[in-house]
Amino acid sequence: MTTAVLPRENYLNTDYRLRSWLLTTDHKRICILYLLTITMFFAIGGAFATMIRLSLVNPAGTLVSDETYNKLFTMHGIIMVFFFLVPSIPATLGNFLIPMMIGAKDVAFPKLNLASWYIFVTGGCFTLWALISGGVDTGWTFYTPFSTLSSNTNVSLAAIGIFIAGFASILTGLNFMVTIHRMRAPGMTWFRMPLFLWSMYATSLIMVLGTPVLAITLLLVAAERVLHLGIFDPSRGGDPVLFQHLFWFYSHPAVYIMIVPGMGVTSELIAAFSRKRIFGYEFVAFASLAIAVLGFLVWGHHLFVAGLSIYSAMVFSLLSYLVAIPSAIKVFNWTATLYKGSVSYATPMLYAFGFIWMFTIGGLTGLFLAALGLDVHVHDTYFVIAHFHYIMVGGAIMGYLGGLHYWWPKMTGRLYPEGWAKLGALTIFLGFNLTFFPQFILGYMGMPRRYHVYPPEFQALNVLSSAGASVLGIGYLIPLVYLLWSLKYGPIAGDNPWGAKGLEWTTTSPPPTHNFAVTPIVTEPAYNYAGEQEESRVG
Amino acid sequence: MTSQAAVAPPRALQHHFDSLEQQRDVATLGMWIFLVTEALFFGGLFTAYLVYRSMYPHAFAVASEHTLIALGAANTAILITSSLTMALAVHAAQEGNQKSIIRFLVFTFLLGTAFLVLKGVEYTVDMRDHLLPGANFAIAGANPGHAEIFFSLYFIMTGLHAIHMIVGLSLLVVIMYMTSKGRFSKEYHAPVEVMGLYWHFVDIIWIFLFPLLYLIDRHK
Amino acid sequence: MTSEHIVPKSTYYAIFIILLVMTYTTVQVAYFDLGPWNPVAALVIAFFKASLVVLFFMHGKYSSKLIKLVILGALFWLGIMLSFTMMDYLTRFMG
Amino acid sequence: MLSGIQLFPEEASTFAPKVDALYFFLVAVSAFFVVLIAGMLLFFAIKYRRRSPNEVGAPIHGGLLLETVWTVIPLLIAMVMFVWAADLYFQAYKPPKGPAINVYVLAKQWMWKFQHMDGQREINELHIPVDQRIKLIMTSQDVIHSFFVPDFRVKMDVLPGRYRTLWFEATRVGTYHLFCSQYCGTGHSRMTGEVIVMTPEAYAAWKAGGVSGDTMATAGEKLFTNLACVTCHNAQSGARGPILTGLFNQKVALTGGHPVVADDAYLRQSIMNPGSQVVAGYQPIMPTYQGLVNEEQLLDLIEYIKTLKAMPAVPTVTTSEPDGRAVPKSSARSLPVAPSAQR
Ligand code: HEA
Ligand code: HEA
Ligand code: HEC
Ligand code: CUA
Ligand SMILES: [Cu+2]
Repeated sequence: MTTAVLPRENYLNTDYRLRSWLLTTDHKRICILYLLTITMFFAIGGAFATMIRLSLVNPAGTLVSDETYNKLFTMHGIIMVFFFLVPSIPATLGNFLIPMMIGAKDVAFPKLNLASWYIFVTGGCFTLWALISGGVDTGWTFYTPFSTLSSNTNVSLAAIGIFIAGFASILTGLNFMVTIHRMRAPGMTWFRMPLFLWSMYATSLIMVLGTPVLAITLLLVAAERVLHLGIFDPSRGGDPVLFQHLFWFYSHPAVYIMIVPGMGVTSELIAAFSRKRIFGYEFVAFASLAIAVLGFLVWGHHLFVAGLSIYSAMVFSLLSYLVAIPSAIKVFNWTATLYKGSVSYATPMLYAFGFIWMFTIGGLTGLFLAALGLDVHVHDTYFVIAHFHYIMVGGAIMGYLGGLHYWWPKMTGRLYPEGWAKLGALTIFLGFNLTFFPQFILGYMGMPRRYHVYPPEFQALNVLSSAGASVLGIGYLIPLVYLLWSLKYGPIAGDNPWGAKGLEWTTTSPPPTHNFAVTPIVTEPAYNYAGEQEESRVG
Repeated sequence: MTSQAAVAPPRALQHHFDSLEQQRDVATLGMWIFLVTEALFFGGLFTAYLVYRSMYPHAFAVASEHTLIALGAANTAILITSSLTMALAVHAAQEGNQKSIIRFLVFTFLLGTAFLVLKGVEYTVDMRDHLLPGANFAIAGANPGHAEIFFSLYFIMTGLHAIHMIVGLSLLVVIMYMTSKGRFSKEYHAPVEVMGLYWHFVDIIWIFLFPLLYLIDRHK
Repeated sequence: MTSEHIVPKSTYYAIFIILLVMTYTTVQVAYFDLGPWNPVAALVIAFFKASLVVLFFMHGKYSSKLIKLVILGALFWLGIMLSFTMMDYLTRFMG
Repeated sequence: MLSGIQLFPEEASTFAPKVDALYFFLVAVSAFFVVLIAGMLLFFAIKYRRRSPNEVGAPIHGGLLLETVWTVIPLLIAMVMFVWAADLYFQAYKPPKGPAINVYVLAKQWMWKFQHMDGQREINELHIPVDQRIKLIMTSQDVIHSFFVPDFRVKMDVLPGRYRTLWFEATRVGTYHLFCSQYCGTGHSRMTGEVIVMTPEAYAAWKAGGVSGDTMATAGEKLFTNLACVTCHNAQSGARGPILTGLFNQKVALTGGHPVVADDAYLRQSIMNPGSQVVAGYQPIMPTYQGLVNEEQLLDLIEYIKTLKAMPAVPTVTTSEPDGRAVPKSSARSLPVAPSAQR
C-alpha cells in the first residue's frame, strides 16, 4: 500500500483495442462487459418503473393508455428480472471473483464464458426488439391462456429472447460449478472457501437445474402461438394451471438465484468490516445449499388461489415455511458475527446493514404470503409487490451495490469518494422505504397489482410511493456518477485498502491477466483475521 | 487458445489448466452437467405428458394407435445401433486409433441421418393423416381436443429430439474434421468422449419417447 | 478418476444385443393386455435400457463419485418435478 | 363509506376477522424480529466499532447451542403460522354443507356476469342478503380472471373450462369493491364491480323487482327442449341417451376410463365434448354443442339438469342444497347396461 501508482501491467491495460475486449476470454474483462450491459438494462427497467410510478399518481390513469401501462409493468418485470437481477451478481462479481478467490487463472471454460455473454446479449436484443416493435403485455409471468390465445403483442419474440438469455444463465452456472469443483488452488479445501463461493455454487446449482424448465415452458408458449399446437389450451381440454406449475418450477428457485448471491456478498462484507470470521461458518455455508435444494420444493405457493388442489397447497405452504429457516439462520449468524468484532462503517458495510434489514422485512412478509388463509386475501395485491421489492430492491440490489463498492478498488485500482458514497447509500435507503412501505398497506387494503386505474381512496398512499420512487431514482444516480468519476480521479487504492483477508486481496489492484504471479497455496481458512492455527481437517 | 507459445506442455493443453488430465476431467464434468440441464429441459415435456395422460387416458390410447409403430421401432433400433458405433468410436479414440475413430463416426453419422430420414417420412404420413394439430386435425374415436394435446406433445417432443439429432450430426462433422487433422491421441481425446456423451443422451431420450408415444394400449 | 478406464469392445456388443432384445420385448409386451401394468412394463424396460446406456456406453459405471452424484441429481430433480406436479392433479378432486 | 385516508379494509364477512387475527399475529412476530435484528445490529455496530486501524475481531467460530436456538425457535413459530393459516384456508376453500344461495358467476374480458337462480342477471353488480351463506359457482369464458372482494378477504381465480366454488357470508350491509385480481389483458383494471349487501327485506324487494326473465332452471328447461335434447334424453324406453334425472353428483361409469362424479365440470364437458366421456352402455352419438350454446346458456342447462331430482319435477326454491346431496344415495339412477358394455 505504499506506492501511489497503478500496477504497470494489469488486465485493463494489456490491450486497449475494442477487439481485445470483444474477443477476450479473461473472466475479469467479461465481468466488465456484463457490468456495462446490465447497467444499461437496469436503466431501461428503471425508466419503465419511473413511468409506472408517474402514471399511478393519478387514480384515473390519464398519463398513458391501458395497453401502454400493461406493457410498462411487463417490460419492467422482464427486464429487471431476466436481464438485470438474475445475471447481476453472478455474471459480474461472480465472474470476477470466483477464479480469484479459489486461486485459479480463469474459469474452467473461458471461451464458453465469453459465449455466454454473447448469448445473453443476443437474448437481450430479441427482447429489446420485442419492446421497440410494440411491446409485450402479458406480465412477466406469461400466464396462459392469456399469453397464448388472447394477447396480440410480441409475446413470442419476448419469450424467445428470454429463452436465449436463459442459456447464458445455464452456461454460466455450469461454468462456475465446474470451476469450483475442479480449479481450486492447492490447499483450498471446501471449508476454507469464502462464503461467497458457497453462495455462488448454490446459485449455479439453481441456474443449471431450473433454467431449462423455464426454457421449455416459454418454448411451449411460443409454439402454441406460432404453430397453433395446444398444450395449455382450455378449449381443447388443456390445463392453464399446468403452465403455472412449469413456470414457477423455475421462477420460484429463480428468486433464490437473485438473493443467494447477495447473501454471499453480505457474508464477505460483514466479515471484512468487522475483521472477524463469520459466526457459524458451516451453518451459513450449508444454509446456501439448503436454500438451493428446498427452494425447488415450494413453487406451488404462487398457486394458492389459482386452482391448485387444497391438499397440495398445504404441502407447498409447509415447505415454504421450511425454506425460510435457512434464511433465518443466515440472518442470525451475520448479526452474531458483529459481536466482539472490529466494526467499521465504510460504505459497503452500510449496504450490508441495509441488506440484512430490508431482507428481513421482505423475508418476513414472505411468511404472510406463505400463510394459506392470508394469501387468499393478499395474493395479487400490492402486498406481494412490496414483498418482493423489499427483497429484490432492498435486499439484492443493496447487496450488489455493497459488493460493487467493496471490490471496486480491486476491479479498477481506485477508491470511490467515501462521503458521496455514504450520501448515496442513505438516499437509496430512505427513498426505497418511502417507495415500498406504503405498498404493504395498500396491498392489505386490497389494491390489486397490475392496476392502471384504481379507486380514489388508494391515491394518498400511491402518491407517497411515487414520491419515494423519485428519491430512490436520484439515489441510484449518485453512485452512477461518482463511480464513473472515480475511474479517472479516484485515489489509487493499493492492493488491499480494507485490510481484508482473501486471495483476491493478495494480488495487485487491478490484477494482472493471469491473476496471480504464482499459483497461491492456501494454508488457512477464510476470514482468519485473528491469525489462528487451523485444527487439521481434510477437505 | 493463446498458449501456442508454450513448448513443453502438449499442444492441446489450454493455458489455465495444469494438466491434460485436469482438462479432460473438466470437459467430461461440464458435459455431464450440461446433460442434466437437457434432462430437465425434456423433463418439462414429460411432466406435461404425464399430467395429460393421467387426465385423458382414453384419448391418449386412441391417439397413440395412430402413430406409426413400425417406423418408430425401426428408428429405435437405428439409434441404439448408432450409440454402439459411437461407443466404439470413443473406444478407438482411447486406443489412439485414428482410422477407427473416423470409420465409426461415419457409421454413426449415417445412422443418425437414416433416423432423421425415417422421421421425416413419418411426419409426412402423419400430416397426410390429419394428425397435425390445428384446423385440419381429425381423429376418430376420441375427443379431438384431447387427441390434439397428444399430438401437440408428440410433435414437440419428437421435434425437439430431432433438433438435438441435427445438432449432434453437426458436431459429428466437427469431430470428424478434428480427427482427420490428427488432433486426437491416446492421451488427448476429450472432445470425442464428450461428443459420445451427448449422442448417447439423445438416444436415451428416444428410449423413453418410444414407449410413451407409440406403445400405449396397442393390444386393443 | 485419474486413470481412464477402457471398456472392452465385447461389453459394448453385449449391451447392444441386450438393448435390441429389450426393444423387441417392449414392442411385443405392448400387444398384450396387462391392464394397468402395460405402462409400468413399458417404463421399467425403458428405464432399464437407459440405465444400460448410462452405465456402459457413457461409462457411468467407471466414472468418479462426483459424476455419479450428478446423474443421481438429475434423477432426483426430475422426480421432484414429476411428483410434486402430480401431487396437485391426483388430489384435486379429493373431498 | 369510503372517505378520508383509510389504512385498513373493512371487516365485512365472517371470514374477515379471522384473517385479520392471523394478520396481526404475523405483524407482531415480524415486528419483534425486525426490531430484534435491527437493534442487535446497531447495538453491536456501536459497541464494537473499530477503535484503531489495525484492530481485528475476536476469534469466535460459532456455537452449537445458539445455532440450535435460532433454528428451532423460528421453526416452531413458523409451524404455528402454518397450522393456523392452513385451517383458515380450508374454511375458505371447502364450502360447508348446508343451505346456501347459489349464484353463477361468468367472467369474461372485462366484465362480471352474475346469474341468480331466480333468473336475475346482473353485470358488474352482485346483490346479496346479509348474514346468509352465498355460494358462487364460477367459470370464465376466455382467460383467467380472479374474483376478489377485499372487505370479505376472499379471492379465487376463475378458470376457463372449469367450475370453481367460492363461498362467503357477509356480515355488514353496504357496498363493497369487487376487483378482478388476476391480470387478464387491456381492461384488467377496469374489470371491477360492486357487491351490494342488503338487509333481508331490501333483498327480497330487490329480487321481486328485478326479475328479468325465467329462473335459470326454467330457462334451462326451455333450452333443453329447443335444442332437442329431449329427443334423446327422455324417460321412454329405447331412448337413445341416458336419462338425466338424479344424475348430478352421482358416480357415472364410463367406457374406457375410471368412473367419474357428475359435477358441474362433468356436465359441461358432456355437453361441449360428449365424445370425451362416453357413458358406459351408450354409443357416442351425442353431437357436440360447442358453438351452439354459450357459457350462459350452458349454466342454465346445467342448473336445469341439477334440478332434475328423482322426485317430482322442476323445483323453484332459491336455496338449493349445495352439492345436491338431497338425492338419496339409494336412488341412484339405474343405468341401462347393454350387453356390449360388459367387455
Ligand atoms: C429475491 C427474491 C425473493 C425471495 C428471496 C423471496 C423469499 C420468499 N418468498 Fe417471495 N416472491 C418473490 C421474490 C422473492 N421471494 C417474487 C418476485 C414474488 C412475486 C412473483 C409474482 O407473482 O410476480 C414472490 C411471491 C411470493 C409468494 C406468492 C405470493 C402471491 O402471489 O400470492 C409467496 C408465498 O408463499 C412468497 C413467499 C416467500 C417466502 C416464504 C420467502 C422466504 O424465502 C423468506 C425467508 C426469509 C425470512 C423469513 C427472513 C429472515 C428470518 C428471520 C429474521 C427470522 C424469523 C423467521 C421466522 C419466524 C420463520 N413469495
Ligand atoms: C429486480 C427486479 C426489480 C427492480 C430492481 C424493480 C425496481 C422498481 N420497481 Fe418493480 N417490479 C419487478 C421487479 C423489479 N422492480 C417485477 C418482477 C414486477 C412485476 C411485474 C409484473 O407484474 O409482471 C414489478 C412491478 C412493479 C410495480 C407494480 C406494477 C403493477 O403491478 O401495476 C411497481 C409499482 O410501483 C414497481 C416499482 C418499482 C420501482 C419504483 C423500482 C425502483 O427501484 C427503480 C429505481 C430505478 C431507477 C429509477 C433507475 C435509476 C436510473 C439509473 C441508475 C440510471 C440512469 C442511467 C443512465 C442514464 C445510463 N415495480
Ligand atoms: C342424438 C341424441 C342426443 C342428443 C340430441 C343429446 N344427447 Fe346427451 N347424450 C346422448 C347419449 C347417447 C349419451 C350417452 C353417451 C355419452 O355420454 O356421450 C348422452 C349423454 C349426455 C350426458 C351425460 C349423461 C350421464 O349419464 O353421464 C349429459 C349431461 C347430456 N347428454 C346432456 C345433453 C344435453 C344438455 C343435450 C342438449 C343440449 C343433449 N344431451 C342432447 C344423446 C344425445
Ligand atoms: Cu379479469 Cu383481470
Ligand atoms: Cu416463490
